[in-house]
Amino acid sequence: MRLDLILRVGAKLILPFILLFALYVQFHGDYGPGGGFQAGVISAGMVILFAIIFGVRAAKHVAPPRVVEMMVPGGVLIFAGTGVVSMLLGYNFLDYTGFAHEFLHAHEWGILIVEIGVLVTVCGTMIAMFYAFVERGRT
Amino acid sequence: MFYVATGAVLAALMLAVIRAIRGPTVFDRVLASNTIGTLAILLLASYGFLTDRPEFLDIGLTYGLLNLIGTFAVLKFFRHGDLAHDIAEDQEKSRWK
Amino acid sequence: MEMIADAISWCLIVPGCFFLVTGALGLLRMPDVYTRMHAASVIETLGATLLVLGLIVQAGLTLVALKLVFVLALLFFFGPVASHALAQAALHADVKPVLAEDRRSRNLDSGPTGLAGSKEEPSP
Amino acid sequence: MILAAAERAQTAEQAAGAAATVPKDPAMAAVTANAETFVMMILLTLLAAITLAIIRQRNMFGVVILASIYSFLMASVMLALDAVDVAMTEASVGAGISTVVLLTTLYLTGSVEYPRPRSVAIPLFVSLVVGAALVWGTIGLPDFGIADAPIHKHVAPTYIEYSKKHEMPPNMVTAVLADFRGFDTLGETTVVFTAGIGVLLLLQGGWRTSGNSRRDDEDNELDIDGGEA
Repeated sequence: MRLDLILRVGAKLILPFILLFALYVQFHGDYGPGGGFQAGVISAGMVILFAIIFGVRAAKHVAPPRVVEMMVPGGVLIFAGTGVVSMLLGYNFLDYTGFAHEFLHAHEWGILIVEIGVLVTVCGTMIAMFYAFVERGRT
Repeated sequence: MFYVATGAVLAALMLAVIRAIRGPTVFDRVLASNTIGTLAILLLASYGFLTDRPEFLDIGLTYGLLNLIGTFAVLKFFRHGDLAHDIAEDQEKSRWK
Repeated sequence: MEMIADAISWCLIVPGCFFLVTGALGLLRMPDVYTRMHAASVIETLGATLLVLGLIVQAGLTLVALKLVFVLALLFFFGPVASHALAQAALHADVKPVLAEDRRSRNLDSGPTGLAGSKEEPSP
Repeated sequence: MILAAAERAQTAEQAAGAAATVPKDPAMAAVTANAETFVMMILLTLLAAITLAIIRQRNMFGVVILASIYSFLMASVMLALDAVDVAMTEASVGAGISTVVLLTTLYLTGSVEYPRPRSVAIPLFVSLVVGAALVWGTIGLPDFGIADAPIHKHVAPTYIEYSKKHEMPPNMVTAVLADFRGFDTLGETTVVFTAGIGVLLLLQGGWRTSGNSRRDDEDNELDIDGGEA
């Protein structure tokens, strides 16, 4: 007896589009609204929708808690590491001018990497918070 | 033209908010909240055309995609009393009983 | 050309607005959850579709029109899914539909006071 | 009156930056400004109504749903104020995540608010005094949207000039966040990280036992037993 067949099929339809939209928000942030934080929240929302429809156990196969907890400090490390690399290249902390041969390209690369760091931290924090809340008070 | 659209969406928004405030059961509120999500998308679209800047429909898309998460979360909480409830686990248990 | 486009969008947007306001009025005035859902579906299908189609005609062949098509598809596919989930949860929580007989007998008994809803806030 | 509104709208748009396409015609600008005022007034009224309903509501599920409606309307207000990135953040956080987190909290706490414990005189007094102080503080600020406010004179023009000179990304908010003020954003990311770690520590009770497999758990228990023996 599967009462929520329609929910499952609907969720299967919408999940890839949520992830695609998160990537659009992430990489189109230079031209439209959005950026790392919003994309992180949206992609975390995808995992949470998956957990709501298919159960938390299935969601932990998709996003294992170990990986999620690595993501929380990992993004900050990516961000700070960008700064350190730019210092090693002989510029100020978080001055991206040394990343490419040209000013504009270098700064676009820098913004991209830094936004990926933000995405990883925000996404990991949201999913880890959801797991922690959901596990609390059971077992 | 966009004036008419924005005005109508705002009027519908007001009526839906009144229903959300008055709604006797939780399901009325969820229904009103879902409707307000749809109306907010329409408001963003028509207001963008009204102010000559329709490029910001991304926010409407965000609404549309994420409104579903909130609705499903509330409804699942009502159905099972718990967001972590796993239907597959239930089925396994009933098979072994 | 522009005039034709304007005329087409007027013809689409005005009925869309009419259905929006009608659906919202029904959402406010209907007696119980299921009939309200019925009224709200007018907003999500007919009203939103006509309004967005009118805006697409105004936008022409641009990225904005594509985004509007995405919005339309989203409403088209996932409005019914949300409505289904809502109706199922309401049925599961024992919210009974208000039938015509109920209304008539209640009108005879105690006047039209009890129409607002069938049950107070159920708790899981 | 209309001309003043048009001027104001134009200067505000210019100050808002290059991301917005400024309407050329002053009459069009006046129409836009009037429509913005109208939409803002209705949305703010609805926000006030929702807030009062949240205060009066005793059932926590109703509060959760009303809060999600509040964030919908708030994102619309943000968009009407031209703060597109903030609107996007509000929409993405308010529509999905905050509802889910509030619901999972309700599972832990129960869903009915307790009746008020004592008289409301002291809290009312405190909140009135704080609110009055905040309103009094806003009197010292420059008017909303005027062009010669200090913030539009020094920092913002520098960013605009600099990003125009070097052809930075068109959405200047991204450029400001990730490039000009990258250090601030690093701090914000660290704040998110710290908050997440704090929540995890509070909820998982110190040592982490959840993510491990069953066998790991048993091993840990055996170790603890051995240590105690």
